[in-house]
Amino acid sequence: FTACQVTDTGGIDDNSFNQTAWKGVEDAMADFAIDGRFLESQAETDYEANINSLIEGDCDIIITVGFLLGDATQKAARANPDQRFSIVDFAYEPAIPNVLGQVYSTDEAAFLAGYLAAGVSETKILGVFGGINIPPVTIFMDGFVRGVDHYNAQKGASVSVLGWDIDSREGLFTNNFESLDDGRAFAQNLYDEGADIVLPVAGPVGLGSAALADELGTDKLKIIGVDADLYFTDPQKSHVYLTSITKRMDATVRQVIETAMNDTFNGGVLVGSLENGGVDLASFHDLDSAVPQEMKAELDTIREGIIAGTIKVRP
Amino acid sequence: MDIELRGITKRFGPVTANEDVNLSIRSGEVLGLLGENGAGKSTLMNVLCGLYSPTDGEILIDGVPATFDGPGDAIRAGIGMVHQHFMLVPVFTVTENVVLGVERTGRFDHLDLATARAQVHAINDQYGLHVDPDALVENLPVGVQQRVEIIKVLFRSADVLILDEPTAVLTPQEVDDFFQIIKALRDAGKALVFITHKLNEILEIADRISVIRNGRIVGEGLPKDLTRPQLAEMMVGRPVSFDVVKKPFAPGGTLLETRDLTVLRDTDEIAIDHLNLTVRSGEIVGIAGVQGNGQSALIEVLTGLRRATEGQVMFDGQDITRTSVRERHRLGIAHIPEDRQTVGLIKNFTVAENMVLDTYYDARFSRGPRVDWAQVNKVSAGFVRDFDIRTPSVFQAAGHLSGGNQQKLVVARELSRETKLLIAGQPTRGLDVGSIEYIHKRLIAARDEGDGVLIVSSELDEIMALSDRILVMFKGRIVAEYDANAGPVDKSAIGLAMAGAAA
Amino acid sequence: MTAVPAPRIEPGKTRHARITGGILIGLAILTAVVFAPDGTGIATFRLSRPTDALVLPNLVVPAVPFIYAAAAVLAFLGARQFLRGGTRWTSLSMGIGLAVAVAAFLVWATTGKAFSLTGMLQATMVRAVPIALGGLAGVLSERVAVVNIAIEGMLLAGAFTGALVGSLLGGMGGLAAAVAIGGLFGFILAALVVTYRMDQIIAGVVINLLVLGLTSYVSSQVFQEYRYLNNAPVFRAVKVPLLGDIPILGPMFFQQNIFVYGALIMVGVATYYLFHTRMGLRARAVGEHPRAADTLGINVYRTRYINVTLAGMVAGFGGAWFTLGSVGRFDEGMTGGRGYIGLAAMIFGRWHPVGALAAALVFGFADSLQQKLALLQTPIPSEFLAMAPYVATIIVVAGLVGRARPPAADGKPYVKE
Amino acid sequence: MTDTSMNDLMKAKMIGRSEIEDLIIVPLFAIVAALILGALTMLATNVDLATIGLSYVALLKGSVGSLSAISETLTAAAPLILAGLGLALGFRAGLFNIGAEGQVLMGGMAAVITGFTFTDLPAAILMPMSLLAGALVGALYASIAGWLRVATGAHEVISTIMLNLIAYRLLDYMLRLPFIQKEGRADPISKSVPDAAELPRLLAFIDPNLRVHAGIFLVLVAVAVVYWLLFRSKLGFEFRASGENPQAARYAGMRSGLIIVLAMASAGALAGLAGANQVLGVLGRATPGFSAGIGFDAIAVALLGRSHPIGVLFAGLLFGALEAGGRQMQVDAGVSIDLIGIIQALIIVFIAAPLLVRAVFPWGFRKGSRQTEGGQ
Ligand SMILES: Nc1ncnc2c1ncn2[C@@H]1O[C@H](COP(=O)(O)OP(=O)(O)OP(=O)(O)O)[C@@H](O)[C@H]1O
Ligand SMILES: Nc1ncnc2c1ncn2[C@@H]1O[C@H](COP(=O)(O)OP(=O)(O)OP(=O)(O)O)[C@@H](O)[C@H]1O
Ligand SMILES: [Mg+2]
Ligand SMILES: [Mg+2]
Repeated sequence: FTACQVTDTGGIDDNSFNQTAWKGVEDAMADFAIDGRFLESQAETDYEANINSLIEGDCDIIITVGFLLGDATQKAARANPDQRFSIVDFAYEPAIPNVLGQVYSTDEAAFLAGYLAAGVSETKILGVFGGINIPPVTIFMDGFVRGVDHYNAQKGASVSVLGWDIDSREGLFTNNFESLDDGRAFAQNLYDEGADIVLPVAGPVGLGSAALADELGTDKLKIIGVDADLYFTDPQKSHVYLTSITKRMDATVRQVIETAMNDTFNGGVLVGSLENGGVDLASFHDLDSAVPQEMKAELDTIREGIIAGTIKVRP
Repeated sequence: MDIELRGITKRFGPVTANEDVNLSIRSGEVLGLLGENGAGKSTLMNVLCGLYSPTDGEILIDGVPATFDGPGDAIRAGIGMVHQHFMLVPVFTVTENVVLGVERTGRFDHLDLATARAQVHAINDQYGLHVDPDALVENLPVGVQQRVEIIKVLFRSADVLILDEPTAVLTPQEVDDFFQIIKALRDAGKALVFITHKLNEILEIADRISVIRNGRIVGEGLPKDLTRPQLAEMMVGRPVSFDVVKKPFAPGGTLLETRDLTVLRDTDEIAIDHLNLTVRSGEIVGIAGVQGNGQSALIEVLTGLRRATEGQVMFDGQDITRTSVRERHRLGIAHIPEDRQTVGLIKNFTVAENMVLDTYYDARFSRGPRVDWAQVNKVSAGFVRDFDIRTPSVFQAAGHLSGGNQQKLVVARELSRETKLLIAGQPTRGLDVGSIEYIHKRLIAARDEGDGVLIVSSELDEIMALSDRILVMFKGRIVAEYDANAGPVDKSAIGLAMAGAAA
Repeated sequence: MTAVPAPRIEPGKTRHARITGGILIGLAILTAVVFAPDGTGIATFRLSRPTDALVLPNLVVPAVPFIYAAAAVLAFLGARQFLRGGTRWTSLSMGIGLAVAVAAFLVWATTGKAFSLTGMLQATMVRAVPIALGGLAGVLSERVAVVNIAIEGMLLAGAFTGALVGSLLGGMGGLAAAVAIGGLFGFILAALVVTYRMDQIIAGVVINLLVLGLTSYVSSQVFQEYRYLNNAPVFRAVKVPLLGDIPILGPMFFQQNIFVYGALIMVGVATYYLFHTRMGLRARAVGEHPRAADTLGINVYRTRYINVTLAGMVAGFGGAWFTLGSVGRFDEGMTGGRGYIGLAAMIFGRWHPVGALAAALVFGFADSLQQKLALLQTPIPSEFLAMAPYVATIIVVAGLVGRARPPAADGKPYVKE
Repeated sequence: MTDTSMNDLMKAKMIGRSEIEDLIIVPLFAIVAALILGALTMLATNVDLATIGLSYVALLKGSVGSLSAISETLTAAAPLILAGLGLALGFRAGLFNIGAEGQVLMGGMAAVITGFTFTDLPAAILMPMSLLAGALVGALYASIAGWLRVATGAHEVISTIMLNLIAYRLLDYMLRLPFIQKEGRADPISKSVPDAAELPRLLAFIDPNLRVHAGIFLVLVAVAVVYWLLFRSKLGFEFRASGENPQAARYAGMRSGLIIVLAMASAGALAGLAGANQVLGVLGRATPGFSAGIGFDAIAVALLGRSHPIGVLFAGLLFGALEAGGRQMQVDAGVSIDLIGIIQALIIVFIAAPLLVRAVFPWGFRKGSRQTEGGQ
C-alpha cells in the first residue's frame, strides 16, 4: 500500500502546515508499515502535473494538501474515478465519490486563542496577519477576532485586533506561504503599532515572526502558532509561543489512510472540530506563568460552551 | 639615454607587422620614423614601450639588454609613449590622468594630488605647456589633450619620448607650436621618436630619419641628404606621382544647397552654425578643416543621420531637410562613411549581405516582405568581380576580409547604385597607397560622369589634389572658399583659415 | 560675411527644466484635488514608543491646511522651474517636490487614524540594507566595467551560506562564510567574463540560475532532513549609547543590527576607496578607459578580478542579512529579486555608493510605507504603491532627472593586444 | 573572370569541422559535463550511488520513457519555446530583454480576460481571439521598454526588470478586481475560461491525464514564422543588422528606433503567446504565480539555442524534458527537483563559454585554435 502526498508551495519542511499533513503519512507508515511518498509543489502551476505524476506512480491514495489544490484535485478526481483522493482544507459541494475532503472548524480553537490573547495582552492591542485571503486562513482570523470580542463583551474591556477587518474581509496578507522575511516584517509592523501578541496564519511565514519575538523578548512580543504545536516543531524558538492553534491534519490524514487501507474509504467530508480533537488549543508551555489561573478556568468553560453549542463562534 | 633595437620581429598570427628591425634612438635627438599606413610603425613602438612583447629580437638600453613585462617596466626604464589614439580618461582631471599609475599616496592609500598638481605646474613652466591641472580632460580641445599626454610622459621622468602621429589632429598653426615644444624637449636632452607619414613635417623637425615599409626598415639618413620624392619612394616602394588626372571642369546646375543650416551636437552645443554651401553636378567640393569643427555633423545632417535644428537642405530642387536616410538614398545620395569598417559594414554578415545592406529593400532584391537571396548572391558575385574584391566566396564573413577589401566592399556598394551626389568622409583614411589611388580614381570618375562629389578630409594635400572648389570649415561655419581651377591655391592661407584666422 | 541672428534654439537643459516644472505643477494639482479631504480630519503620527528614553509627543497634523500648504509649495516650485528654468536647482526642486507630495499623501492616508512614523522609518532602513549592499556591489563591479547581473545570485549564496555555517559555527562564522562565498562567486564571475570572455550579462544570468539551483537543491535535499543545519542565530539590534536615544534618527540609524551599521560603514569606505585612494583611481580608470590604464602599467585583468571579487564579498554580506540579520533560516529563493532592485538602485544612484544608498532608502521607504498603508486601509490599492518605486526607477533611468552616465567601458570586455 | 569563378563565388560554404564542433560537440559535452557535475552534487549531499543511478534513469523515464512522459515534456516545453523564440528574436536585434516574465503575465491575463468575457463565441473564434489578445498585450507591454530605449536611451535590461516587478503587482491587483476575480473567492484568482477558449488536449481520448495540447502546433508555427522572419524577410534582415551593428544599420537607412520597438513588440508577442498558451492550454485561468518563472527559464533556453529558432526549439525541448523528468526523479528516487536547476545552469555555462569546455575536454576538439580560426 502506498500513500502519496502533494504539498503546497511552502515546502514539506515548513514546521507547520505541510509538515503536519506529512506527519500523518509518516505516522501511518510507522503504524501500518506502508510506503509513503511526497512531491513538493514549487509553483501553483505544478499542482496538476504533480498529481498526474503520482497517478502514474501507483498510489493507493493521493492526498493533496491545501485549499489552492482544490481545483486541480477535482479535475484529477473526475478524470480518474478509480483513484482515491483526499484533500486537506477543501470540501466539494456536491461531494465527489472518490475524494474525501478534510476540513477543520479552526475558528473554534482560534476563538479560544483570541480570548486568551485578549486577557494576556498588556497593551490591549493584538495583531494578526494571513498568508493568502482564502477560507482556511481567514477562518483562523475570524475565530480569533470573535474570541477577542467575546472577551471584551464579558469583561467590558476594549482590546483591539489589528490586521483583520471581519466585516470588510480585508486585512494584512503576505500573499505567499513562503517568505519568513515577510513574517518578520509584518510582525514588526504590528509591534510598532503596539501589538504585543501576534497571530501569523501563514505556515512557515510565522517562523519569521517568531524570530522577531525571540529578538525582542517575550515581554514585548509573543506569538501564537498555527497548525502544529510550534513549541515542538520550532524548538529553538519554542519560548516565544504563547500557545498554538492546532489543526490535527496529522490525525485526519492518518485516519483517511486507515480507511483507505481497510476499504472503508468513502468520498465526502471529514470535519475536525474541538469536539473530536481535530482542532485544539495547545498548552502554554514556557509561558504558562503568563496565563493567570483564572483565565485557564475561563478557557475550559468556553471550550465546553463551544462544544455544547451554547457559545457561538459563528454568527 | 640611448636605445638600440636589434632584430625586432613581431607577428600577429599569420601577419608579420615588424621584421628584423634595427633602430637606434639617442638623447638630444629627434628620430623621425616615416612609413605609410599599416607599415608597422605603431607596432614597433608598442614593442618598445612594453605593450607588446617582440616575437624575436632584443632591446638594449645604454647597451644593456632589457625585457619589458608590460608597459610599467618600460615606464620605469624611462620610456614614455604618446599614443596615436590618446590614452586619457575623459572624466578625470588633468592631474588625475597625469598621476595614474605612478600615484603618490599617504596613509590608508590616500591619494596625494596636491604634490602632483605642483609638479604639473613645474612641467608647464619648464616647457611652456600651459595646461590647467584641474580641468576635466573631456572639456579640453585635442591640442591641449596632446599636451596632457606629453606632461604624462614627462611626469614619469621619461628620457625617451615616443610620439605616434602627434600632428594628425592639429592645425598647421598648432603644429608650429607643437614643434617648439619638441625642440625644447630635445634641447633638454630627451630622446624623441617622431612618427608620421607626412614628408614635410619629418624634414622640418627630425634630426635623423628612418623609413619603414612592410614592417622592415628600408632606408635611413639625415634630413639634409634626403628629398621629398626620395622619401616617398622609400615609403611606398615605387616612384609616386603627386598628380591627379581629371577631365576639364564642366559643372552643371546646383545639386545640393544648404541654407542657414544649424545643427546641435548631442551635448546641445552648436556644431554647425548657419552654414551655406552649394555643390554642383560635375564638381568635386572639398571641405578642409581641423577635426571637431563640425565636419562630421555636416555629413550626418546631409545624409539624414542627424536632424537640423534650423535651416534647410535642398537637393535637386527639393527640400530634403526632414527626409529620412533611406529616402535620401533613393533620391541618389551615396555615402562613403568616414569610419567605414565600423559603420559601413557588418563584420559578422556575409559579403553578399553587406553588399545589399542599404539596397535590400529595392525591387532588384526583394519580393514583397521577402528578400530574394538568390538574386542578392548573384548580383553580389558580379560586384565582387567588377570591383576586384578578394574573397573566396560571397558567403565569407566581411570581417574576414583584409582591411583594404572591406573598404572596397563599401565603395562597391555605394557606387553600384544610381547616384547623383557622392558624399565621402575621410575617403582614404587608413588606406594604403594602392587603395588610395583606386578610390581617387573612382571619385574623379564619378565627377567626370556628372555626379556631384563632396569630400570632407583632414588631409589638406588630398583636398588640394582632388577638389574643384575648396571650402574651409571653422567652428561650424564656412570661413573661406577657394577656386582650384582658377589657379594654384595657397596652402598656408588654407592653414590659417583652418585655424580660424579668417573668421 | 553678414551678421547672423542669434540662434533660436531651446537647449536641452531648459527643456528639462520645463518638464520638471510641468511635473511639479501636475503634482500640485493632484495634491490639491485628490488628497484634500472633505472633513476636518487630523492625522496622528506616533514618534516614539512608550519604552523610549525620550518620549516625544505625537505629531498631530491638521489634514486640510497641511495638504493645501503642500499643494502651494509644489505649485510654487513648479512655476519657478517652468518660468526660470534654473539649471542648477532642477534636480533639487524635483527632490523637494516629491518629498512634499509624499508627505501630503501620508497625511491624507492617515487622516482620522494614527501610525508609528518612527517605526516606519526604522523599517525603511532595515528594508534598504540588502538593496543598498546589492547596489554597492553593483557600483564596485561596474566601476571596473563589469556589468553585474549576478548580484541576486550572490545575495542568495550569502543568505544560504550564512544560515548553514551560522548554524554550525555561530553568527560571526556564518557572516565570514557568507562574505567568503560572495567573494567566491564574484571571482567566478570575473573568471567567466575576464578570462573566458563570456558575455557579461549571460554570465550574470547563469550565476543566478546556478546559485538558485544549488541553494534550493541543498535546502530541500539536506536541510529538510537535518534541521539543525538551517537554524542560525540572528544578530540582534545593538543600541549605540547616546546616539541611539536621539528621537526619530536614533531608532533609524543607531538602534539597529550590524548589517545596518555594516552597510553604512561600507558605503563610507567604498566612497573613500573609489574617490580618494590610489586603488580607487586605478579601478575607475579601468572602468572608463581600460586601454589607457593598460598602457600606464595598470593590470586591467587583475583590477577587474579584485574589484568584482570585492563586489561579491559585499553582496555576500548583504545576503547574510536575509538569514543572520532577519530570520535565521534559509528559504528557497528568499532574496526575491532584491539583487535586481539593487542594480536599479545603483543606476538610480548614478554609480556612486552614497547614491546607491539613497536610492535603496527610497525603495526601503516605499516598502515600509506600503505595509503601513495596508494597515490604514487606504482607497489606493497597495499594489500600486508597491509599484511606485519601480515606476520611479524607470522614470529616473529614462532620464527625467538627468541622464546618468555609466562608466564608459561598462559591459565591454577588454582584450589585450 | 569566367562564369565558373562566378559560380565558385556563389558556392555555399560546406559545413566545416569547426561548425560541427560548435553546433554539436560543444552542446553535447555541455550536457554530459552538467550531468556529471549534477551527480557529484548529489554525491556531495549524501545521496548514494544507487540512488544517483536511479534518479538519472527516472530522469530519462520521466522525460521520454512513456507516452505520458512525452506529453509532459511537450507541455512543459511549449511555453519555454514560445517565450524563448521571442527572446531570441530580441537578442538577434541586439536587445537584452529580461522582461519576458512580465510579458508572459500580461499576455496570459489578456487571454484569460478575453476568454471569459466572450463566452458566447464559438471555439473557432474565441480561441484564436484569446491567443491574439495575449500576443497583442504582450507586444504592447514589451514595446514600452522598446519605446523607452528609443525615446530616452533607458537601457532595456533595467526597464524590463522593472516592468517585470510592475507586472507582478499589476497581476495581484487585477486578480482582485470584481470583474476578473473568480466568484465567491477572496484570494487572487481569475475566473476560468470556457472550454471554447481552451487549447484542446490532443491525447485526451487515449488518457484524460495526457496534458499535451494544441499549443504545440502553435509552437511549430512560431518556429517556422520566426525562422522566416529572421532569415528570409526584409524586417528580419533589419533586426539582425541592427542587432549586430546598430550604427551600420542606421547608416544603411534602417530606422533603428522603429526596429527596436518592432523587435521588442515581436518578442513581447511571442512571450504573450507563451502566457496565453499556459492559461488556455494548461491552467484554464490565472493565479498569482501562473508564469512560474517561464520568462526567466526562457532566457536560458534562448541562450542555449544560440538565438536560432531551431536551436531554441531543441533547447526548449531539452528544458521541458528536464522539467518533466525531474518530477519523476523526485517521485522515484526522492532527489529534489531543484537539481534540475543546477543542471540547466551548468549546461548554459559550458555553452556560453566554449573556451571553458575546450579547457575541460581538450580531447574533443582538434588541437590548436589556429587551424579552426584561420581555416578558409
Ligand atoms: N593587434 C593586432 N592584431 C593583428 N594584426 C595587427 C595588430 N596590430 C597591428 N596589426 C597589423 O600589423 C600591421 C602594422 O600595423 P601598425 O599599427 O603598426 O601600422 P602603422 O604603421 O602604425 O600604421 P598607421 O599609420 O595606420 O598607424 C598592419 O598590417 C596591422 O593590420
Ligand atoms: N580573422 C580572420 N580570419 C580569417 N582570415 C583572416 C582574418 N583576418 C584576415 N584574414 C585573411 O588574411 C589575409 C591577410 O589579411 P591582411 O589584413 O593582412 O591583408 P592585406 O594584405 O593588408 O590586404 P589589404 O591590402 O587589402 O589591406 C586576408 O586574405 C584575409 O582574408
Ligand atoms: Mg599607427
Ligand atoms: Mg524545495
